[in-house]
Amino acid sequence: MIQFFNVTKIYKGDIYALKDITVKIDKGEFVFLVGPSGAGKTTFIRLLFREELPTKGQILIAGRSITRLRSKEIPFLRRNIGVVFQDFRLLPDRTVYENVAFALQVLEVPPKEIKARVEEVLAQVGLSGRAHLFPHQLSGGEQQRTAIARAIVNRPRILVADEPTGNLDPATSREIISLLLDINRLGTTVIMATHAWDIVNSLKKRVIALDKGRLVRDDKEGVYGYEA
Amino acid sequence: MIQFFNVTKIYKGDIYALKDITVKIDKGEFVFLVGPSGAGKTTFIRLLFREELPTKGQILIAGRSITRLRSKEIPFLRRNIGVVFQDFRLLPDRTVYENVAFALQVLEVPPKEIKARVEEVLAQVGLSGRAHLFPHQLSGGEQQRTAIARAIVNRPRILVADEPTGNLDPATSREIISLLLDINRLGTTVIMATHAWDIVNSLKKRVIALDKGRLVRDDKEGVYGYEA
Amino acid sequence: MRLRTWGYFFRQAFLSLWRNAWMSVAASTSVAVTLFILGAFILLVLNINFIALALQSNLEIAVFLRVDTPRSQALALKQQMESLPGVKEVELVPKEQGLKILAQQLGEEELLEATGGVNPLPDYLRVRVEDPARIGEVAAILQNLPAVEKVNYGQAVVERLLAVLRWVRYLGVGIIGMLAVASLMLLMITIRLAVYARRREINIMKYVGATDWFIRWPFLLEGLFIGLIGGGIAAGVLLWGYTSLTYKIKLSLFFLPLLEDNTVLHYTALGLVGGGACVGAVGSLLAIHRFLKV
Amino acid sequence: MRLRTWGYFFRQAFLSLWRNAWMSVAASTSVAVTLFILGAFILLVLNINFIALALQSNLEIAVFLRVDTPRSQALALKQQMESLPGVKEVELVPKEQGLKILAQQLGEEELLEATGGVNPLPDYLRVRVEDPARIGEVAAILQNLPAVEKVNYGQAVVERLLAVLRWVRYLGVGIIGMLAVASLMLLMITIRLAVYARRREINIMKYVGATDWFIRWPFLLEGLFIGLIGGGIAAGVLLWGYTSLTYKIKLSLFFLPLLEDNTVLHYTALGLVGGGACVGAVGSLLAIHRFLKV
Ligand SMILES: Nc1ncnc2c1ncn2[C@@H]1O[C@H](COP(=O)(O)OP(=O)(O)OP(=O)(O)O)[C@@H](O)[C@H]1O
Ligand SMILES: Nc1ncnc2c1ncn2[C@@H]1O[C@H](COP(=O)(O)OP(=O)(O)OP(=O)(O)O)[C@@H](O)[C@H]1O
Ligand SMILES: [Mg+2]
Ligand SMILES: [Mg+2]
Repeated sequence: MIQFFNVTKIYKGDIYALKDITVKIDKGEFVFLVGPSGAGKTTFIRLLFREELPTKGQILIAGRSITRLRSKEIPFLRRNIGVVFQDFRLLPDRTVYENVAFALQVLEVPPKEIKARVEEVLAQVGLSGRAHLFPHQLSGGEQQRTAIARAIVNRPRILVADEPTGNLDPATSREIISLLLDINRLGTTVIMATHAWDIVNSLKKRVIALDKGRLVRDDKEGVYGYEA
Repeated sequence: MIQFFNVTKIYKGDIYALKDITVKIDKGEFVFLVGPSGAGKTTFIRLLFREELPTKGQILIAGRSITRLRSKEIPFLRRNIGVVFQDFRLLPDRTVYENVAFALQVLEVPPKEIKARVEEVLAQVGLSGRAHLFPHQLSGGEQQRTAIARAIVNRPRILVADEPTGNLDPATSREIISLLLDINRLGTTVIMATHAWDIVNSLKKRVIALDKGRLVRDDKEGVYGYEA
Repeated sequence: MRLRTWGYFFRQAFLSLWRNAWMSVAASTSVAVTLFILGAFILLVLNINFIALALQSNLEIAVFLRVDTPRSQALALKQQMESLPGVKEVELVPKEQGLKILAQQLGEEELLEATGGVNPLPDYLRVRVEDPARIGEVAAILQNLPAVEKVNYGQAVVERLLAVLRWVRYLGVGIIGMLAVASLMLLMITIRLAVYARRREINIMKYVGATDWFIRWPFLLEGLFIGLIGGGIAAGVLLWGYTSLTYKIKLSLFFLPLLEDNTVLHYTALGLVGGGACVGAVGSLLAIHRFLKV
Repeated sequence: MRLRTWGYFFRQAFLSLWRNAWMSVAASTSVAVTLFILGAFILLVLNINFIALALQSNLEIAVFLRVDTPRSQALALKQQMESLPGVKEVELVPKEQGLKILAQQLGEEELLEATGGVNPLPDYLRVRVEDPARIGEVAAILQNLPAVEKVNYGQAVVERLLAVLRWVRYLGVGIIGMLAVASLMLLMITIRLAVYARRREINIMKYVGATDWFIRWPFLLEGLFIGLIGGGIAAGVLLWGYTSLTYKIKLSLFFLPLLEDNTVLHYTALGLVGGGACVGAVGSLLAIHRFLKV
């Protein structure tokens, strides 16, 4: 499903964010992306949905090179990848409801279906009571859950979550994780960058560890590794 | 040092973020503020440095009512309170160095001293190599550490940190916490809102727990309480 | 795009106008102010042109005949002149009438008596030409007709007048051109600044998988409405201001020909509204363009 | 504020101009375009006024004396008139000269012969007045002097001319006023939009403990520089454009009096630069005002 071949990303100012990464993630996998702050996790994710292009190397998704995508095709790639951004990236002048609905409006889904889907997913992340608020009126955790709701509402084939529990209390975190596991069970590939060592350790899923831009570990049933 | 008397905060739309909170925090204390997402932790902090005014009740800092402060006096209140914002609030068109230096420039500290202090504090949070980057060029954790550096650089008498480790890996988190403990040992009152149950449980400091806007627990040597 | 998507575009455009209310007001005010100024100058220049044309068409050539020319020949000459190319109108002023006019001008009621009963004046003909700019050529032709003693069209004054009017016209076109360019620049900058404040929004939409046109349409419609509103206000104020100003001017300058052709007025107003809409729509498109490249 | 803080303000202002480069360019362009238009119209109106004054000062009253008035009395009258209040200049045109002028106009070289050697014309005096607007009053006084047969100043034409010139002046002032208000509005809106894009910045500074003036100064200086640059460009282009345009106009309209007073030009240019600086500084202050309230 997702393949990185010798991918290197150098930011302006000679900053090596990723160095020579080669990795393969199969359809339906659940993968944790771990590593200290600044290790390159977010960069890895940015390359995946083509926010950034790799400086060197190739990235294939479903067999197609995404670096060679024409700009018309990019939106269609992105529709298949739900992303929970580390900084949320909610539309500031749209309500929670509208933010989540947007991912479906883009697909020209009928309004009735939009309403049903959005309400369902807001209930799943526990935001039914906040649907009419604007992002700046939300608590940090509520913003994060809105971002999660938007990423999963259109049932993407790949779900990428960049530290989706960073602003959540342990109980809510567990709910969100079990939501992601459910989605994964229905066939969605899930990639989750996280610092939550307790979650990683308890789930025993595949763990890809980055450090200073290098892939340092890739375990089938791994642990977080720093606390262990 | 800090006293809340029957403080209630109602946001527009009849949203009760805090309900009838009465609490007293002494000079030099180290207090954890815990509670599920949306409990009112950030609201508590916003009231402290007067980003918001309470709907009802009184807040005293060093014996003075901050709700009755004249607008000329607000900056001087804020200079005594270093705040690490949950959403960082870095100045987008200033570098890491300039963002941290700003807190000292406001105090009209001599340039030489600014340079020394900023470099020292950036080293403490592990960002010496990132001083010349702009916020949008930083990883989530790096942005968070910049926010921490800015909050502590002017050695405020009160330090308020809203989830300062949400984007940090466990190792870096521990370093930051020990930094905050050091600062606390030098006499600064520290209030830290957090979801990091492991840190709370291991430090055995005072814990104030909020839930749905109510103060539900205030323990001298408390634990996080949800995992315990 | 499906029909329901168009519904979304319109709803979103209006919602956004409403939620960014002060930005919408600021942008429409800019459009209104700019287009009003432009419209006002278009009407001013049109009027000056109109007055200049009226002035020019008042120009005439005085053709003095020899003193001894019989009246019958004078009349024949009049007919001959009327058939010349470039001549619009010819009027014969008999010497008796000429003397009367002169007497009036000099304040000498009894001029004929003073000259001993002899009228020293010739008959003359007043000739109007079709194209005032070619008055000199026509005068030269008239000069060569038989029995013509002298031709006078105040050469010096007329040439100066024509030169001034020519420059007035150049300046008018120049000013309108300059104002049009300036308006365009100012509006583009205003729209760009307004869109700039929302650049992150555009980025985010793209990251969520929106196609470029899905993002463009609501912005385009928003720009269109802002332009329409601004242009409409400009046109309304202009029409009202113009009619009340011309009404006032006519009270004291009743003799001045002013443009009161309603079609011209309405075309100008329509042009402002259309121009506003275009600038708003195209300006929005151009402004969001660079934020779509993510 | 300490001296080093002023250093910081200036450094920060320039840094910010540089880092928000395109916004700085956009804002200065708006200032330049707007002020150029305003300046161009100020010069245009000043020139029209200047031409109108020159036109007016050419107006004169023709005072025809009785045909039998002796030359000595005519000369005495001339002196008497010169001492009247409101009279600027008096010139005596003897009847011989009058006849010559008339003969030339009529194309009748031998007019004196044709009238049997009798000159039917009176002497007349050409009177210029100090204030053209009061030409009618002076004419009425002259009318009552002894030996004056008739006074003629083309009453109808002069009154119309004066009325037109009065309106031209009203319109000129009105246009400049309108443009000034429009410029102010447009620039305020532009600055507001530019500041709006940076509203979060201002909030954050306040949260970190900056006083209002600590935040204001760099913004004020930034606005000031943008205004200075915009005003400077406007003034430069205007001076250059004006000199080259007047040069061209003078080639074909050599007879037209144009304003070439360098002090007026330079005051206008200086006014633009100063106005730009003021609008930039004050506009920034007003624009950040509401974001300071946190
Ligand atoms: N636009 C950029 N320009 C320059 N350097 C950048 C840019 N974006 C990221 N970097 C650098 O690349 C490195 C990797 O960043 P990345 O965001 O991938 O880290 P991360 O693993 O997500 O860290 P965190 O856990 O703190 O979010 C960081 O050191 C960061 O400073
Ligand atoms: N400006 C606002 N307008 C309306 N409601 C608001 C506003 N700000 C916060 N709220 C609501 O107040 C409640 C408390 O918010 P607060 O940010 O204090 O929570 P929190 O404890 O910090 O949560 P988290 O751990 O998720 O950051 C939330 O339910 C939120 O939706
Ligand atoms: Mg990251
Ligand atoms: Mg919070």
